[in-house]
Amino acid sequence: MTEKKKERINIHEYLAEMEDIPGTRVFTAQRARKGYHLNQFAMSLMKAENRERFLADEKAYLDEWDISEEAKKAVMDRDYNAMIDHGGNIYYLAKLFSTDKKSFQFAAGSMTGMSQEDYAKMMLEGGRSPEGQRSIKGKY
Amino acid sequence: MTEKKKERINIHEYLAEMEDIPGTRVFTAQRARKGYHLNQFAMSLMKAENRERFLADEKAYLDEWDISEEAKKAVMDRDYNAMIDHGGNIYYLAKLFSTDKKSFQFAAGSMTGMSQEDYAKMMLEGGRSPEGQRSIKGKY
Amino acid sequence: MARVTTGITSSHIPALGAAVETGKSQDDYWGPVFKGYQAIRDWIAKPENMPDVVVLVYNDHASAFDQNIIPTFAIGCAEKFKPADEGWGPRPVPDVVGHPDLAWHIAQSLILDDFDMCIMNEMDVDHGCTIPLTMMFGEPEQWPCKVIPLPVNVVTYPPPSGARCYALGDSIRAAVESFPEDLNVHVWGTGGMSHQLQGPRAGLINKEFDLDFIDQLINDPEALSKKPHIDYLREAGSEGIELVMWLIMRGALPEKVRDLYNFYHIPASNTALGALILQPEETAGEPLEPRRVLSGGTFAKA
Amino acid sequence: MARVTTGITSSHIPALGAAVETGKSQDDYWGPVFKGYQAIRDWIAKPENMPDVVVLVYNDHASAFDQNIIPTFAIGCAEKFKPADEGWGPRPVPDVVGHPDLAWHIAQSLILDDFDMCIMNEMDVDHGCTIPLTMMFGEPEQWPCKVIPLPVNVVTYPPPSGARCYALGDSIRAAVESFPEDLNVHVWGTGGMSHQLQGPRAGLINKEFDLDFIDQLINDPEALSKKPHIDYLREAGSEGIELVMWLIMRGALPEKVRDLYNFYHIPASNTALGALILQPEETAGEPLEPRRVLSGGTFAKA
Ligand SMILES: [Fe+3]
Ligand SMILES: [Fe+3]
Repeated sequence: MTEKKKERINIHEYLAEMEDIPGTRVFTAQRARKGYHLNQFAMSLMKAENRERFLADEKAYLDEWDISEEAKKAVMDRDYNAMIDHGGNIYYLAKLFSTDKKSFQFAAGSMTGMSQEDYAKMMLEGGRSPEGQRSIKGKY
Repeated sequence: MTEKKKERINIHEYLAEMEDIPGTRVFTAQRARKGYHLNQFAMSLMKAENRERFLADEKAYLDEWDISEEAKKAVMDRDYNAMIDHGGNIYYLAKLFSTDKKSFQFAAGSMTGMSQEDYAKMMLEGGRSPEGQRSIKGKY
Repeated sequence: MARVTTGITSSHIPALGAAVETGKSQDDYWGPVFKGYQAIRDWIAKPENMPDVVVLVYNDHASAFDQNIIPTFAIGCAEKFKPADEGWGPRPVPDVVGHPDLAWHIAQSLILDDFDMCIMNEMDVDHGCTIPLTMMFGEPEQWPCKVIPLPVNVVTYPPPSGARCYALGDSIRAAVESFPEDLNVHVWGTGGMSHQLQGPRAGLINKEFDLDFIDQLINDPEALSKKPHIDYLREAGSEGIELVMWLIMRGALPEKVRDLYNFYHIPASNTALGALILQPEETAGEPLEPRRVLSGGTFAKA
Repeated sequence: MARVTTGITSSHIPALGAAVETGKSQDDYWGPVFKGYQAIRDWIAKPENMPDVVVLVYNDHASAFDQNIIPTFAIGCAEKFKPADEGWGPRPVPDVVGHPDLAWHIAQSLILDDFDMCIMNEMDVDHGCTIPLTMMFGEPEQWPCKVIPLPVNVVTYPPPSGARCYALGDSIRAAVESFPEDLNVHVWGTGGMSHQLQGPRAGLINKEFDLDFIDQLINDPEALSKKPHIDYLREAGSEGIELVMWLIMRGALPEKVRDLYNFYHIPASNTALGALILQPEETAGEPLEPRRVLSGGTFAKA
C-alpha cells in the first residue's frame, strides 16, 4: 500500500542541476512550455500531406503556427541549436530532419560546430569524452 | 523512494468480488473490451453533426460501427441494461441519453424495472436501501 | 510561498447545472440543495477565503478520454480548458483558466515523488470539473480564480486505491508548499457520495455509510484510506467509488483539520450529496453558522 | 502459469533499421553490430527460447504522444499497433500484434500495485518499439511473437526515477506470474546506452560508465536503481537517461541472474550500444559462446 512520501527531492535543486551540464538543454517544463508550438509544428510533419505543403512553401506553412519569427528563421535555417534554444526538443525536431531525409547523425553533428566528416570520425574513434563535459560549475 | 511491493492484492479475488454485487456490472477489463466499439460509438455522439446523423437514421449510423446486431438493437430500443450487458458503461452511454435530451435520472430509473414516477418517489424518500443489496453470495 | 489553506468537497452532478440554467434552483426539489450551498458561496466570496488557484480533483466521465486512452492520474497544465460537449452541447459556462506555472510545478514535483502522472496540455473539461465551479461561484462572466484540473480514472477498473489517492494529496500539498509565489490554494475533491447509476440496483443511497465516511474523512483519514474498493461498491453503489477522490483533497491537509461546514443532502437526482469545508486546524477560520446541515430524504421527516 | 523467463536489453536507434533496409548491415560500419546481434538472433530462434509474449519497454519519441499528452507509464492493450510515420513514412515492418488478455491483466495488476498506468487501446509504435524487433527477428512477414508495448516518458522532465522503474519491473513480474496461461514471457528494456543527440556536447560516449552500468545491472541492480537522473545526464549524455528503462527489465527478474550474453559496441550512429540476455539464475540456460563481445571505438585498437 502506498504511504505518504517520507523523503523528497528538492525540486529547485533538481532543476538547477539540470542547467549545470555544458552544451546541453534538458527538456524541462520551462523549455517544454517555451517550445510548445514549435514542437507541435514539428509533430505535424508526421503526415505526408503536411510534409509536402511545408516543403513547397516553408514560410507559408510556418505562418500557420504560433511561433516567433526568430524561431521560424531557425527552422528555415535548419539551425538545430537555435531551435532547441527556442524550446525545441530533438525527438520532436526529428520529424523536421526526417522530412529533409537527413539522419540523427547529421542533425547531431550539425549542432557541434564540427564538420560532418570530423563528427563521424570522432564517433568512430569512440565518441566525445565526458572529461570536463559533466559540470559547468564543477569543471570536471 | 519507491520500493518493491511487499503485499499484493490477489487480482483474481479482487475481480471475483466485483461480480458479487446484486444488479451491478462493474466496468472491469472484461466488460471494457467487450463494449469497446459500443462505447466508442457513444463517444462519437459528442459531436453535434454525428448526433444529427444518428437521429436521422439510427440503424445506418450504427452500421458504421463494429457492433453486434444485438447490441445495435439494444441501442435502438434504448435498453440500457442490455447495452451494459454488451459492455456499455453508463458514462459513455450518457452521450446517447443526452442526445435524446434525457437525464441521468431517466436513464437510471429505466434500468430498475420501476416507473419513472415510482423511481423518483423512492429517491425522494431516501433512495434504495443497501439492505440485502450488498452481496449475492453473502445475501446481506 | 503557496499554501493549501482549504479543502472542499462538492457534488458534481450535471442535474445541478441544469437546475441553474433552467431557473429551478429555488424550487421545492432543488431549493434545499442550493440553500445548503449558499453558505459556502457566501463564505468563499469573502476576499480572505477566495482561492487564487483551485486544484480541482474530479473524474472525467468519458469526455476528454475515451476508451483509447485511460490515464489513472492526469493533470491539466494548459492555459485554459474548454467545456466538453457531452451530448447536449457544451455547458454554457466560461472557459476554465489554468495556472500553468503552478500546474507544471505540481506535475514535476509529483513525478519526482514517484507518482506516474499524465501531463495534459490540451483537454476539455466535463461536468465533473465545471459543476463544482457553478455551485461555488454561480454564473459569472469569468470564473473568479484559476483552476488546475486533476482528472482521476474511476470509471475503468481498477481505479487508484484510497491509499494511493491519500498519498497523492500529501504530495500535492508538498508541491504547493515548494512553489515560491504567495498563493491561496484550495484542493477540491468532487463527486460522490453514495450513488449507483446503472442496473436494477440504480438509486442506491446509503446514508449511514456517507455520514460515517464524512466523519472518518475529518477525523481518521489514514484508516479511511485503507478501505478497499469492494466496500465502496457494496455500500455506496457502483458510482460511489468517486469518493476515493475526496481522499486526495484530504491528503493535502494535515492530520488535524477543522470542519467549517458540513452539508449532507438526499437526493440530488440519483445521488446523495456532501459538501464540506475543511481547514488545517492550526490556521482554521471560524465555523459557519449553522455548522452542520442535513436535509432531504428521511431527515425531512425528523 | 506465465513466467518471465528472460530479460533482454537492446538498442532501438533508427539507423539500425535503415542499415537493414538499405542492405548495409554487413558493411564495415554496421557489420560488427549485426555480428554482435547474430548470436542473440540464433539464440532466440530456438523454440525453447522464443517468447510467446514480449513486454517491450521503450520510450515513445514524440510519435504516439505529442506535447498535449505525456503519460509517465503507458501500456498498450490493443489487438495491434501500427508503425508510426516519424517523418519518412512508416517503417516497412509488420504491424505489432498485441496480447490484450495479458496486457489488460498486467495493466490491472499494476494499478492494484499502485502504479498510475495510462491504458492505451489505440497507439502507433515508433522506432523505439520496432527496431528491437528488427534486430531480434530480421525481416519476417509477421513478427514471431506477441508484443505488449510499454512506453515510458524519458523526454519531458522529469522521467520516472530509477527506483520507480525497478519497482515497476518487479510488479510486472508478479503480474505475469498471476496470469493463468502457460506463457514464456520476455521483458525487454530498450534504448541507451550513453548518447547525446543535441547541442555542442552531441556525440558524448562514456564507455566506463556504460560498462559499469551493465555490471551493476547484472550484479547489484538495487543500488543502481538509486542513481539520480543528474548522474545519467552528466555521465551518459542527455539521451542516456533512456537507461532507466533497463531497470524495468531488471526489476522483472530475481535478484540473482546469469548473463547469457553481453555485447557492447561503439558507435552505432551517435550512440553506444548494449545488448544483453539475462535469465533468472535458478532457471538460466547455458551462456552463449563467446559470452562477452566488446567491439568498435577504442576496443578496435586493442
Ligand atoms: Fe461523477
Ligand atoms: Fe531512444
